[in-house]
Amino acid sequence: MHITVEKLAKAYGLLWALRDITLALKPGEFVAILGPNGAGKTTLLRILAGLVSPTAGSVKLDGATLSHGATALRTKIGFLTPADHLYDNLTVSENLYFFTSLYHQQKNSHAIDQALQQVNLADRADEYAANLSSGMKCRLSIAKWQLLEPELLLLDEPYGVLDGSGVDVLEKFLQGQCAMGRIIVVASHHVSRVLKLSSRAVILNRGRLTFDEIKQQPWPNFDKAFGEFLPQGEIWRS
Amino acid sequence: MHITVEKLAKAYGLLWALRDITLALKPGEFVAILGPNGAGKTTLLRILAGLVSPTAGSVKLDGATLSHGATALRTKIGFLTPADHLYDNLTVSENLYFFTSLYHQQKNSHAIDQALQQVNLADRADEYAANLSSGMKCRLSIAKWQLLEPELLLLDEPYGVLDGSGVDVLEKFLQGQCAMGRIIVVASHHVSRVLKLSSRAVILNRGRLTFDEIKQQPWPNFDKAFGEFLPQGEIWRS
Amino acid sequence: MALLRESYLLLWKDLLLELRQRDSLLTMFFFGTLLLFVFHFSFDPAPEKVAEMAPALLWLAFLFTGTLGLAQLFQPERENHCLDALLLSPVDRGALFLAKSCFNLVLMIVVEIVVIPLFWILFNLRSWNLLPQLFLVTLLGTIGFCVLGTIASAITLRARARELLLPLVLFPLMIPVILATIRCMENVLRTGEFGDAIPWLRLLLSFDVIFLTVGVLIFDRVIEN
Amino acid sequence: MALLRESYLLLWKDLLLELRQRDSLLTMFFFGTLLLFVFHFSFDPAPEKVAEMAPALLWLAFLFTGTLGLAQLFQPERENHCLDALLLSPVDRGALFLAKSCFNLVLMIVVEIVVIPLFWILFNLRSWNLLPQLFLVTLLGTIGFCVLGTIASAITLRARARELLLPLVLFPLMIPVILATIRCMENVLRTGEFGDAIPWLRLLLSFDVIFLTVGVLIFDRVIEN
Amino acid sequence: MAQVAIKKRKGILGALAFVAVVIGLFWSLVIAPPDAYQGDVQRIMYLHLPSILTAYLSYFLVFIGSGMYLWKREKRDDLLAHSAAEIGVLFTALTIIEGSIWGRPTWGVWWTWDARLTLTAILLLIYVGYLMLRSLIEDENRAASAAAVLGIIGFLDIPLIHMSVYWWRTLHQPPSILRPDKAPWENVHPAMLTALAISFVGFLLLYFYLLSMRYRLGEMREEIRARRLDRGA
Ligand code: HEM
Ligand SMILES: Nc1ncnc2c1ncn2[C@@H]1O[C@H](COP(=O)(O)OP(=O)(O)OP(=O)(O)O)[C@@H](O)[C@H]1O
Ligand SMILES: Nc1ncnc2c1ncn2[C@@H]1O[C@H](COP(=O)(O)OP(=O)(O)OP(=O)(O)O)[C@@H](O)[C@H]1O
Ligand SMILES: [Mg+2]
Ligand SMILES: [Mg+2]
Repeated sequence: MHITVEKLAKAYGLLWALRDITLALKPGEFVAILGPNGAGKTTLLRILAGLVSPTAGSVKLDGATLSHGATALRTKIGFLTPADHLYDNLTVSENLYFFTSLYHQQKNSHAIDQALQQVNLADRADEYAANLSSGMKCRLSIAKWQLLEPELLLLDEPYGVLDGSGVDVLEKFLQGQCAMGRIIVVASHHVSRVLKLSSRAVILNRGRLTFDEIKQQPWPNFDKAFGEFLPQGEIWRS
Repeated sequence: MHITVEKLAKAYGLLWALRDITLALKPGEFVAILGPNGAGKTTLLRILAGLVSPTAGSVKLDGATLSHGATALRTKIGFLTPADHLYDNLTVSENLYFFTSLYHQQKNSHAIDQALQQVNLADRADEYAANLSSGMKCRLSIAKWQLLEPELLLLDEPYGVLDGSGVDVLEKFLQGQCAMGRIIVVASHHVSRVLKLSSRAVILNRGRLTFDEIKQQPWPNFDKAFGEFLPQGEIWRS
Repeated sequence: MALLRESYLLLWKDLLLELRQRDSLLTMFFFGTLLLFVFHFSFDPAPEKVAEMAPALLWLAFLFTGTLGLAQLFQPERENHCLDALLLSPVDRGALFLAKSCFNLVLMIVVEIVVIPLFWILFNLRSWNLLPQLFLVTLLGTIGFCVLGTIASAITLRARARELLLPLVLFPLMIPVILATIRCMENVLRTGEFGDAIPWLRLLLSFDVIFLTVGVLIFDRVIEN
Repeated sequence: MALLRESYLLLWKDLLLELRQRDSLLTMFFFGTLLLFVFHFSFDPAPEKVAEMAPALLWLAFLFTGTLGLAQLFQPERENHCLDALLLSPVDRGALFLAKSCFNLVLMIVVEIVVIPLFWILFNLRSWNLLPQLFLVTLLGTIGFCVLGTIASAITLRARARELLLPLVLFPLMIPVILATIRCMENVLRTGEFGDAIPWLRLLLSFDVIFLTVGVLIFDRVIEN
Repeated sequence: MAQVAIKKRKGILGALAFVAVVIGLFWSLVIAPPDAYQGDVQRIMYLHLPSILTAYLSYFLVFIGSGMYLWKREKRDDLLAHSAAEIGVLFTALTIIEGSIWGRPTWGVWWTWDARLTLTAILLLIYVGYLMLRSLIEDENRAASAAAVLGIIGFLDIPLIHMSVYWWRTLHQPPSILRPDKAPWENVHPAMLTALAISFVGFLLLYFYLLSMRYRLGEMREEIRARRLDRGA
C-alpha cells in the first residue's frame, strides 16, 4: 500500500498539533516517528488511522481517502496502543474472537490459541482482559494484529511496558510484516529500540516535520537532529 | 520512613501474583524493581500504596500498617502512574489544586504555576487533562508529587512515555527526594535508566523475589540474574 | 448480509458483557417485582381503578428501565477507548446503531415480559386475554424509544455543552411514542380491541420505521468525532 | 473541621465536572419531564382526581430520576482509576460519602425545583400555597434517598449489571421514605397542614439521621481496595 | 480427629433436630385441639410462626456477622453472614408459602397487601438483593465488604420498614400469642402453646443444623481453593 500525506495540518482550539506535514510511505517501509512530548506523534498516527479528521491537507491510501464508510479501506489499517482497545470484561480469547470477527476474518479457536501461544499468553486465555498486567495487555494487542495482518500498522509507544521476551516477540512480528511489504509506523521515545529495525526516521517537533531521512550507517545527520531530545549526559550514536 | 515487608503474598483467584516477599527499605534508598511481564511489580507497588490488601503477610510503615482510617500515614505515600489518577475534565491547574488540597497542602496558584514551570507545562495550565499528550500527563503527575513530596514515592513504569527532557526532570526530582532521605521505588523495564539512579535492585519473577542486592560497580551477580530478561542480542553491563 | 452479521456480533458482545451470568436475568425478574411493589406503596389503588392506571404504571416501569439502560449504553465503549477500536474497524456504523438499539430493546423487553404478567397477578386484573395486544403495542413503543434513545445517547457520548442541545431536541420527539402507546393501551383495556386506536398504531409503526432508517443512515455522522 | 472542608472540596470537584459535562442533569431532566407527560397523557387531568394522586406521581418521578443520577454518581472516579487516587489520598472516606450524597442531593433538588411547578401547571392544580410544605417533605425524603442511595451505589460500584442491581438493592430499603413522604404530602394536600402526618415526618427525620451517621461511620469500609 | 469430633457433633445436632421436628409435628397435628373458628387449617400456625421467627433470627445473625466482618475482617464472619442470609431467605419464603396456603381458606385470597405480609415480602426482597449483590461482584473481598454493609443497613432498616408498613395498614391476624394485656397461657389452649413451643424448638435445632452445614460448605470451598492455589504455584 502507498501512502501520501499532503500538507497535513491539525489544530486543536488555538494550538497547531500538526502543521504542513508531507510524507510518502512505500510498501515495506519501517518508519520511526520520534520527537519530544507533545510533538504530535500520536495525533499523526490517529489521523493516519482515520480516528481524527485533519484540519487541512489530505491523507491518501492508495489514492483513496479514509472518508465516512470507506469500510473496505479500514480493514487494511491497524493501530496498536499498548493498553487500549481491549474490552475489560471480555476474556483474552473472547477479545481476539470479537475483533477478528469485526474485521470479517473470524478465526477458529485453534488459530486464536496459536496466536496466544506466540505471545505466550496461552495459559491466560480465559482471564478477563482487565486482569492482565500492562505488558500482557500489550502482548494481547500484538496477538490481535498478528491475526489481522493489516497493510499499514501504526504503533504508539509499544516498548514502554514490554519485557525482553515481549520485545523479541514484537520485533519478530514487525520484521516479518515488513518483509511481506507491509508498512510499519512506530512512534516511540525508545530511540535505540525503534531505530534497530526501522528503515527510515521522521522527527516531529511542535507539530512540524523537522527531519526525514532513510536510515544509514553511520548517520551523523540524525545524531545531530535528535541530539537535543536526548536526556542530559545520554549520548546516542547510530 | 522505614518500611518492612514480611512474607507478603497476594493471590488472585487461583494465581499467586506475589509469594512470600520479604523486604526492608531504609530512608534514602532508591529501589529498582525489575522483572518480566506479570512478575508482580505493579501488584507489589499497589500493596505498598495500600490500594490492594495482601492475602497474607504484612507491610509496616514505621511499624504501622495501612489499615482503615490511617489517614495520617497516607499523606506520606505517593504513587505515580504515568497516565492515571488525573481527572480528564479538570484542567491541569485544577487537577493540581484539587489533589494538593486533598492532601491538606492546599497550594496557591503561584506555587502551582511554579511546579508547572518545572515540568514545562506552564503554557497548558488551563487545558483539560484529557487533552494532554501521554508524556504531558506523566509530567503533570510528576508536578503533583513534586508539590506533595511524600516520604515514600512509588513509580510504575515512568519512563515509557517521557522524552529526554522529561526524563531529566524526573531524575532531578527523584535524586532530590533521595537526598532528603525519602524512599523511591521504581518498577520499570528500562534497565539502563532505572539502574542509573537506583541504589538497590530487586528482581521479581512469577511473584517470587529472586534477587535483592545493593548496587555495586561492576555488578556481575545482577548481570547474571537479569540476563535472561533482556531481549535477544541485547547485552547489558552494569 | 454484512450489516446484520456485524450487528449480531456487536449485540453478542454487549449481551455477553451484560449477562455475564444468568444472574442478570434473575436481577431483571426481581427488579420487575420491586417496581410493582413500589407502585403499590405509592398509590395503593382500588381494583377498579387499576385497570385505567395500568398504561401509565406500565410505561413508567418501561421508561425507567429504558432510560437506565440508555444512560449506561456506551459504558463498555467508554473504557479503554474501545469506541476508537470500533471506529477503527471496518464495521458499518449502521450495524453499531442497530446493535445498540437492539441491546437496549432486549433489556426492556425482558423486563416487560416479567412486569406485565406480574402486574396482572399482583393487582389481580382479570383481562388476561388482552395481553397479546398490549404486548404488541408495548413492543412498537419500545422499539421507537430504543431507536431514538440510542441516537440521543450516542450524541451525548462525547458531548460538550454545545452538542447537548441536540438530545434536548431529540427527546421531545419521544413524546409522540408515549402518547400513542398509552392511548392504544387504554383503548385496548377499555374496549378489548384496537378499534379507533388503529391510527395511533399506524403512527407508532411509521415512527419506528422512519427513525430506524434515519438512524442507520446518519449514525456514522453522529458517532464520529 | 477537616471532614467538612474535605467534603466541600470533593463536592466542588463533582459540581465542576457536572457543570462541564451535564450528562447526569440532562438525563434526569429528560426523564423527569417525560414522566410528567406520561402521567399527563394517561390520567385525564381532572384536578380533584389528580390532587390525590399527585404525591405518588411526584415522588415516583423523583425516586426514578434520583436512581438515574445514582447510576452515574461515581462515573468520574471510574475514569483513569481516579477512585484509586482518592483512596490513596488521606481524605476521610466519610467526607467522600458526604460529598457524593450532597452532590446527588443538589442534582435532585434542581430537578425537583423544575418538576414540581411544571407538575402544578400541567395538571393545573390550584394549591400553590402548599408548595412550601411540600418542598419541605420532599427535601426530607430526598435527603434520605441520597444518603442511602450513595451507599447503595458505592457497594454496587464494581458489580456487574450495576444499573439494575442498584435499584434492586436500594428500593426495598427506601420503602419507609416512600410511604412517609407520600402520606405526608397527601395529608398536606388534603388538609392543608401536616396535622396527623407528624409521626410520618418524625419517621422521615429519624431515617435521615440514622443513615447519615451510619454512612459516615462505615463508608470507609464500603469503598476500598 | 477434630474433624471427626465436629462431624459427630453435627450428626447429633441433626438427629436432635429431626426428633424435635417430628415430635412437634405430632403434637401440633394430633394432640393440639383444632382452632375454635378456623378448624384444622389453623394448625399451619405451628409451622408458620416458628419459620418466620427463625427467619428473623438469621437476619439478626447476618447483622452480627456483617458487623464483625467490617470490624475484624475475618473471613469466617463473612461466611457466617452469607450462610445465615441464604437460610433466612429460605425460611422467609417458607413463611410466605405457608401463609398463602393458610390465607386461601381463611381470607379467600393467596395474597393481600396486609402489613405483615408485605413486610415479610420486603424482607425477602432485601435479602435476595443481598445474595444478588454477592454473586454479581467478582473480587470476593469486595463482595464481602459490600454485602456486609448491606447486611447492616438492611437490618437497621427493618424496624423503620416495620413501623411504616404498619401505620400504612393492618388487617392481619391480631397478635394472639404475644399480646401485651394478657399472658400467653391465659388466652390460648395450653396444648396449642406446648405444640407451638415444641415445634419452635424443633425449628431452632433444624435451623442451626442447616446453618452449620452451610458454614462448613463454605469452609470446604475455601480449603479447596487454597489447595488448588498451592498446586498451581
Ligand atoms: C403470605 C401470607 C402470610 C405471611 C407472609 C405471614 C407472615 C407472618 C409473620 C411475619 C408473622 C410474625 C409477625 C410478628 O410476630 O411480628 C406472622 C404471624 C402470624 N400469622 Fe401470618 N402471615 C401470612 C398469612 C397468615 C394467615 C393467612 C394467617 C391466619 C389467618 C396468619 C396467622 C398468623 C398468626 C396467628 C400469627 C402469630 C401472631 C402473633 O404474632 O402472635 N398468617 N405471620
Ligand atoms: N483532544 C485534544 N484536544 C486538544 N489538544 C490535544 C488533543 N489531543 C492532543 N492535543 C495536543 O496536541 C499536541 C500533540 O499531542 P500528541 O499526543 O500528538 O503528542 P505526542 O507526540 O503523542 O506526545 P507524547 O510523546 O507525549 O505522546 C499536544 O500539545 C496535545 O496537548
Ligand atoms: N485484578 C486482578 N485480577 C486477577 N489477576 C490479576 C489482577 N491484577 C493482576 N493480576 C495478575 O497478577 C500477575 C501480576 O500482575 P502485575 O500487574 O503485578 O505484573 P507486572 O509485574 O506489573 O507486569 P507488567 O510488567 O506487565 O506491568 C499477573 O499475572 C496478572 O495477570
Ligand atoms: Mg503520544
Ligand atoms: Mg505493571
